[in-house]
Amino acid sequence: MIRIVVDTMPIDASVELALVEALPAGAVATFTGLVRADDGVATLTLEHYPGATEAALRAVAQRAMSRWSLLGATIIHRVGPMHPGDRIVFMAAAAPHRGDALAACAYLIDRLKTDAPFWKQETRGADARWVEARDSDHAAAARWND
Amino acid sequence: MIRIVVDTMPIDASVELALVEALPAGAVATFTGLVRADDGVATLTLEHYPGATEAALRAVAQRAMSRWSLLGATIIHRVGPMHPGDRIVFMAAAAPHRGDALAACAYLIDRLKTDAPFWKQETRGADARWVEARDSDHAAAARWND
Amino acid sequence: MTLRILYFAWVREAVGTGEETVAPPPAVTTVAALVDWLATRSDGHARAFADPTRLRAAVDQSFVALDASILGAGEVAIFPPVTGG
Amino acid sequence: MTLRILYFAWVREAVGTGEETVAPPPAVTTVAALVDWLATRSDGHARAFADPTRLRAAVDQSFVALDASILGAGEVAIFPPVTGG
Repeated sequence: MIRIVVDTMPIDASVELALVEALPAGAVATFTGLVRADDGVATLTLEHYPGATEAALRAVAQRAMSRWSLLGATIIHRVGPMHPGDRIVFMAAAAPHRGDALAACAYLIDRLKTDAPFWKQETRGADARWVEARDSDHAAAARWND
Repeated sequence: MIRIVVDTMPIDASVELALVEALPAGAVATFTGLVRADDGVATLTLEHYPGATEAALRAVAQRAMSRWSLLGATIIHRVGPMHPGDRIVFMAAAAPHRGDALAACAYLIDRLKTDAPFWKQETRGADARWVEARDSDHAAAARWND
Repeated sequence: MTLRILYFAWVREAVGTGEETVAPPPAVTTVAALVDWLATRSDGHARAFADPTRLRAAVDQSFVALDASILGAGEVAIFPPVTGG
Repeated sequence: MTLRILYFAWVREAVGTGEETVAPPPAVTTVAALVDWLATRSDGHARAFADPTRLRAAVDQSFVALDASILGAGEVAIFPPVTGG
């Protein structure tokens, strides 16, 4: 099962977790990225490339499914304006064995950071600033060597 | 924040996830272990060593908190009889950066497998069998080198 | 050749639009050449494309290097390095 | 010396109880010696402790090797390798 959602609606992690837990997997690893509540950002706005985004996320999930023994991979990414504490992204990998679930989950988020066309803009007071890409994200993605 | 629960009640992953997400962390990784629904087990019963279990889980969480920059570590382990699809264990690590959250979450489950006094008994029909410890669990725990 | 061009993030803000349809001359066969040609369309374009090392691109929704061909393409997107998740 | 002994999993089932209080002789100063001594208490004890390589132990709730001392201990637990999670 591959589940990809890109939407302006808040991410319901309970619903998403229940969907992957319903697979007869045994092991489910998840990662949630949240708007940081402690660095003065009032609004975080995610822009994306409709169509290309979903295709990129699906390609990442498919590579994870073929690389590890997974029963399911989920990537939910919110777009539009968000506020501190909101979920930006939720991903989950379900597998018979925990090693596969944990590694695939880390892979999904590392690859998403470099492969999917999203752009973050932070608003602090009157100041709106586009977030710069980080070298550490490319290093994290490169370690998967695919 | 360290949160340790050992209880016969079903694990509410939504509530547990909400508790770690409430920290100003940015990144939350979780792992859920479920009773496999596909290998003929009718009932899985978890026995534990009351008092020593909680202390062992707290020690694992504390080592994770000191090894990575975490804002929180949660380990919830169910005990008593369970059925296919039930959650056996839920763990979560919250951190400012995803690498810390993901690594700490993997550490929590690897160490729990070897360090905490739980024992699994599987019932298939009339046959009740104690699960044997696996060498792969010791290998997984040993890679953390602590 | 008519080409749909998409811009995202600060590239979109600098150009002043998220989308435009253009007809570059036949000599424009790569993304890099397209970017150079687009830069002449307005001050905003020029500002957006001043430093090509800060730009990334997709041709027909596939990520490509700036020296990639645009021959036969219907859609080219130009944007900064991605920052999702 | 009075000692509280706890058994878990198949060790508990073989012994036939999860807990007992015993007073081992002064010569019994390690977990291994305690296990040997307990093995003489019943056929169930003997069966449970037949292969010490399958046993693990905790003294006052700390995991220890079988050659660990029990001097001054109030509680010793004997059980199979753990299989949680």
